[in-house]
Amino acid sequence: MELTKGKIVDMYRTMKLIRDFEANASRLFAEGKIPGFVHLYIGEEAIATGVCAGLNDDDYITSTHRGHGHIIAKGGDIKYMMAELYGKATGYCKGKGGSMHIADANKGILGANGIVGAGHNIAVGAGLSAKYRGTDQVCVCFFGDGSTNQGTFHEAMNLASIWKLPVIFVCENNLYGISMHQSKHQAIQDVADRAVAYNVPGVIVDGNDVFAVYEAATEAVVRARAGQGPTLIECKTYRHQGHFEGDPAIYKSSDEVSEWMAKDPIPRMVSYLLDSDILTEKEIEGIDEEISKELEEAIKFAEESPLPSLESIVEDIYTDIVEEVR
Amino acid sequence: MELTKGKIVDMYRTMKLIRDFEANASRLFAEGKIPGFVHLYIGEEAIATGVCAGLNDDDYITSTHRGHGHIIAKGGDIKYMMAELYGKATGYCKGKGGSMHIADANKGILGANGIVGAGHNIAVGAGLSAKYRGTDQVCVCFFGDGSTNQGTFHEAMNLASIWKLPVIFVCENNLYGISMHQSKHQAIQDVADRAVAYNVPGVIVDGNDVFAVYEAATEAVVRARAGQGPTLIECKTYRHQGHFEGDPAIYKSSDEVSEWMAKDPIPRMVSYLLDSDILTEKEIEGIDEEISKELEEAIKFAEESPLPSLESIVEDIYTDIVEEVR
Amino acid sequence: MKTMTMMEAIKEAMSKKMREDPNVLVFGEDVGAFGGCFGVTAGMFDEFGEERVRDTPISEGAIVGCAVGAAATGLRPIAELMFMDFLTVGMDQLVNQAAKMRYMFGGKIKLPMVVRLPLGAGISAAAQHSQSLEAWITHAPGLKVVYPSTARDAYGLLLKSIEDDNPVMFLEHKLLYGFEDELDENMDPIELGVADIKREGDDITIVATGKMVHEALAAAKTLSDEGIEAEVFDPRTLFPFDKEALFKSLEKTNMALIVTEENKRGSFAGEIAAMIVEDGFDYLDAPVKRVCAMDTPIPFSPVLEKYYLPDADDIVTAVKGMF
Amino acid sequence: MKTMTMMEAIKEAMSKKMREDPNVLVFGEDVGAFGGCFGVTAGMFDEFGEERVRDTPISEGAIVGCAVGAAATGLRPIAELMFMDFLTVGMDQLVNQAAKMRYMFGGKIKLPMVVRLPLGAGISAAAQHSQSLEAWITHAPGLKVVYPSTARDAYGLLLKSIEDDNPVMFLEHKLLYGFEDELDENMDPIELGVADIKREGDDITIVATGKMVHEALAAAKTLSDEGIEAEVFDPRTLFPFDKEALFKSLEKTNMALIVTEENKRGSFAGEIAAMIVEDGFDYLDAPVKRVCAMDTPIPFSPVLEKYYLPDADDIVTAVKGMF
Ligand SMILES: Cc1ncc(C[n+]2csc(CCOP(=O)(O)OP(=O)(O)O)c2C)c(N)n1
Ligand SMILES: Cc1ncc(C[n+]2csc(CCOP(=O)(O)OP(=O)(O)O)c2C)c(N)n1
Ligand SMILES: [Mg+2]
Ligand SMILES: [Mg+2]
Repeated sequence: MELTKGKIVDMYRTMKLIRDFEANASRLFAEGKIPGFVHLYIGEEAIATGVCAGLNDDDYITSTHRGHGHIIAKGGDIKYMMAELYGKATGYCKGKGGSMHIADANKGILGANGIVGAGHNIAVGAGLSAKYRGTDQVCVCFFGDGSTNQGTFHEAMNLASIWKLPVIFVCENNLYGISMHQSKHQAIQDVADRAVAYNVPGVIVDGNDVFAVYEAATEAVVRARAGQGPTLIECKTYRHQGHFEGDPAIYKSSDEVSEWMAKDPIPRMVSYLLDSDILTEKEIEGIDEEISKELEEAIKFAEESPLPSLESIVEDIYTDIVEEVR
Repeated sequence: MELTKGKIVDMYRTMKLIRDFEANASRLFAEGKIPGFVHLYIGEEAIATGVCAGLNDDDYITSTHRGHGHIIAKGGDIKYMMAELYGKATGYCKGKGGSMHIADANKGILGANGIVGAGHNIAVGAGLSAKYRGTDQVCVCFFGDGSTNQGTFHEAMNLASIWKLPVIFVCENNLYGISMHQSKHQAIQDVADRAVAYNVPGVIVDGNDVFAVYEAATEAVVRARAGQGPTLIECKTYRHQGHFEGDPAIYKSSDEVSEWMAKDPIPRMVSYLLDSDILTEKEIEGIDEEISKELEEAIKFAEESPLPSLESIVEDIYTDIVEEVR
Repeated sequence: MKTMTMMEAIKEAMSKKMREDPNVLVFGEDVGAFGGCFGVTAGMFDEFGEERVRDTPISEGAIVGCAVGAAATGLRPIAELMFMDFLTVGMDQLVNQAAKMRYMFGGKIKLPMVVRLPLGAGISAAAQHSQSLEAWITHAPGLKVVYPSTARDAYGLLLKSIEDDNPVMFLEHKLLYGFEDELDENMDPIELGVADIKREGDDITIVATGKMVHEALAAAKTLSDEGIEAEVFDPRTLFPFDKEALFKSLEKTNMALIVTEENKRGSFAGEIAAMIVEDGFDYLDAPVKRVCAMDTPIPFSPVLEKYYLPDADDIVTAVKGMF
Repeated sequence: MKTMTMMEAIKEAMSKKMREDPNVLVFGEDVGAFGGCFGVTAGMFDEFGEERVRDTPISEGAIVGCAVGAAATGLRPIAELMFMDFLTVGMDQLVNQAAKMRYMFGGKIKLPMVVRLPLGAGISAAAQHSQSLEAWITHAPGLKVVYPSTARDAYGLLLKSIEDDNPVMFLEHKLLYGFEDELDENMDPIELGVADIKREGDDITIVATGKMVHEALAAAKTLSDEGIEAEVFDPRTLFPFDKEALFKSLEKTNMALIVTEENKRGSFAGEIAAMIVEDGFDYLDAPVKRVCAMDTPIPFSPVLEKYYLPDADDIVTAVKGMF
């Protein structure tokens, strides 16, 4: 793994941007400024960051209800993201989608998704498309441990495997599907074991180690681009927050929480940066401040943006038909 | 495996009854007497027979579009089956179901099914029911290799596994889903490998060897009754006919066909009976004749039975509401 | 008499039947110790334990299919799908299995099962968590469909639904969970197929379901000030549908407006209108109109979502336009 | 001009677009060398090869989802579900993804995809292989729904559907596959949303879809002998729906009968009736009636299936009852 200093710093910046974006989303949700449901990625930043660090702009990803991190890591613009969370006309989806449906086709982001498991086959379709058109694009499919019990996971893995499609299946095993601990929702410890069922490599990595994730993902991307088909990567991680904002997560044991808080990927990255003399504390502070400013601007943009016009409600359903309003 | 002579003879009788039932169904379909679709079990008789030989009357099975063999082996009455194929009022389903929907609740037969993969979760529900009610019943779920790519297979295996339900998943791997060879529809050779994904034992048996099937099934049944959860048994077999009657099956190579015709379970069983002096040729002929007579009677019953009354069309939808006719 | 929210009423109805009948059990995602996404089953895990209040993996097909298998073999399962929108994932098991099984098998089995389906918009949950999909399931012979608008109706109808020997789809509007009502816990179950006139009036019949019953009641108040007395007709069960009561109302009012939260095109509201024009044409003095949600996926932004949804004002405008 | 069956017309339309546009491809169960369960794709594998005419495993959710992902990234997939009944298995991918994606994403993607859906009863395929489920998909904003009744319409409409930048559901009645028609292969595509009057008449408008168009034509002949001239109105696309043409017809005839093969309750036939009574009430001299299939799962036995299905006789009886 040859990572330049610049790339490593970028990774830190991405991770920290995700963390701070989410912290702000949490606050703004609590303040009543963000409506709907918000599922935060706090604790899982190393995964999206590590995976997307190895992707090109024209590679695809599919995301989930817990999508902010994926979108930021794939190059989404936090201004349009924040405006979308606010339900504003300037948001990625013109206020029609909200947190669970952010997409950016220009960055290959095929959308967050409110249906658990629905991204799996869309990713397969994107992989088919890339292969069929003869490009070297790949598609990364992000999903949670809970979603691996949905039939769609199975069908997608099978199809991607028999057609040798350039799809990388990235399972973010954060130990829970809402309140259900992984040990209760499946009788296996490692989701990666499921790869056997499709004759696909199954890889386990420490999902809080951005370099480990990067390495595994890059290897899978190389395989995919070479026409060798999909890989399943299981990233072991933990979500720090409740399932969505407002969930006090009383189903988590405090031992488990403290065990995992000690593995928080952000301080871990900071220590690494300092220990390997990549950045000084001062430099890190500088980056953090830039991120704060960027976020302030994004929030300002969101707050000052106009609400969608009522007429816009009937637009964007079809490319050529506008429905009637009531 | 302690099998009495009587039991072995019963097994032969069942296998032969299935074979002859199917041969007649084929003929009657070609003669235009049986409408709709007919999917024959010819070549796979040892599986249903071996599995059901180890079941009690109050154990459950779920079946598929290729269900005749399962139903006969579980004790279904060929008179009512044949009448159902004919669409007669005296059929198992009063003519409302046809070949793909035969059921007999009194024998624990929870139905053939026209939707590939739909039986999997119904079997899990029956398993849950047995366990919840504290009985020692089990449920056998029969299905094809093709159906193991359907999401329902995955969800059912997972649920049965985490709840440790008394379900035995019996895959009849006859190498094809309609025209698609197994090597094309999945990238694994053994469906049994999929058991790993659920931490469930996966067993492979020669599906044309009724004793091997019986042994594997009985072991799984013992595990299930003991509360140790599900087993996946893959039975390697071959369907002699086309997918349904009328399919010339040009997608099969003649080498493959002759290889498998040589493994036909019926002559194999006959040889065994003769070689081990369980039955003489004469005795076998006697049994075969009895079966012929039984079948003649069943066909006669079907032919002479009345068609369903038109009024009956609106009955049996609800237990308490009868719909209007047009 | 006791004051209860609709959420409590639903929990109490399930609990009552579970106390009476050991074959009644509940399963679904996070319905156990977590108490369900909306809190409907909160506390039931403690009373009934994990065998009877079961968490399932995220596998809606398995949830519905499992209910079918359990119901076919002697249990009376109550399955919860967290959002009605997830029906799409379990659609085959519901419509091709649960709905048709008894018929396909010649009436030789019964399927006493309830599927609880929280539905409706109004909480900015966007296009995949807000739908009202009753049109699909009323179009599936073999299913019964219940849609209460008050806590009392929810209680009485759920008791009856659990007793029913057929698959019953029980629709719960999320925004009605907090709706409070007086009810007697020992009340008789409410028969399926019996409508309730929520307000009497001579001038027009407003047929409304779920949350729209309350919008219709609010509209009726406004209209009354202007001299129009609307009858608010709550079918309570979409199938069986109390056609007789509806026609009785129409005989009096000679005008009908149908109000539901569905996308208008292909709505069950349309079925009601068709039913009226087909068999009750002679009662009519005016077109049968519908006030429904717009024909768009459900938008996220609260300002759009509010516009998307029909409300009392829309009903008032529509009724005035009919006179 | 050439004589073609509807099956050939569908194959030819697909093949034409595939020759023109390398981004068009076909996938589904057994569509490859086997040629499809009904033979529609027979020969296409030989012409276009296995990359463009692809067999899939039995995974309808994956088939539809894969079409969505492919369409979102530059291809124009045509997915075949072997029987429309199997839509239930891919419902989420169709209704929550394909239909809503463009809207949820603020109009920033398009999904040029066609899903081919063989439907209809009449071959004793029983309850899970014979359904007409158009009501569900017309109720999903974001989808277009096309339902041709002749080989020529099928050809022209399928050309247009493949060119369309939105998800189009293309309904093919199994019993029409053998229907023969004259058509010019170089004809222009037929616009979606333009109805066709299959027979002119002044006395009543019979709106019919798919195979029912032919039953309506047969009925019209019988009725004509008795002095009733029926206009047979074939909408051809259920959404967009040619309301204008329908109202023009009603202006002339003042009577409407809707005929579809659906279960009546919750049918799209009901939506048409509701649409008429809502916006075309003043044209009406009589109730709008429906002739549909009965509200039962589809029975297997030919004698019952025939009774279940609406036919020319039922239409004649219904029309006579209206005069
Ligand atoms: C089909 C479907 N079922 C249920 C839900 C409700 N739901 C949303 S997120 C979630 C848990 C998902 O768990 P996992 O896949 O592990 O992702 P995580 O939330 O842990 O990131 C559930 C059950 C849904 N959105 N869609
Ligand atoms: C959901 C669904 N998809 C497709 C079909 C059409 N179909 C019927 S049988 C069959 C093949 C099944 O293959 P397999 O499971 O191996 O069973 P086999 O026929 O070989 O016994 C298919 C595709 C169906 N009935 N249901
Ligand atoms: Mg998780
Ligand atoms: Mg097979």
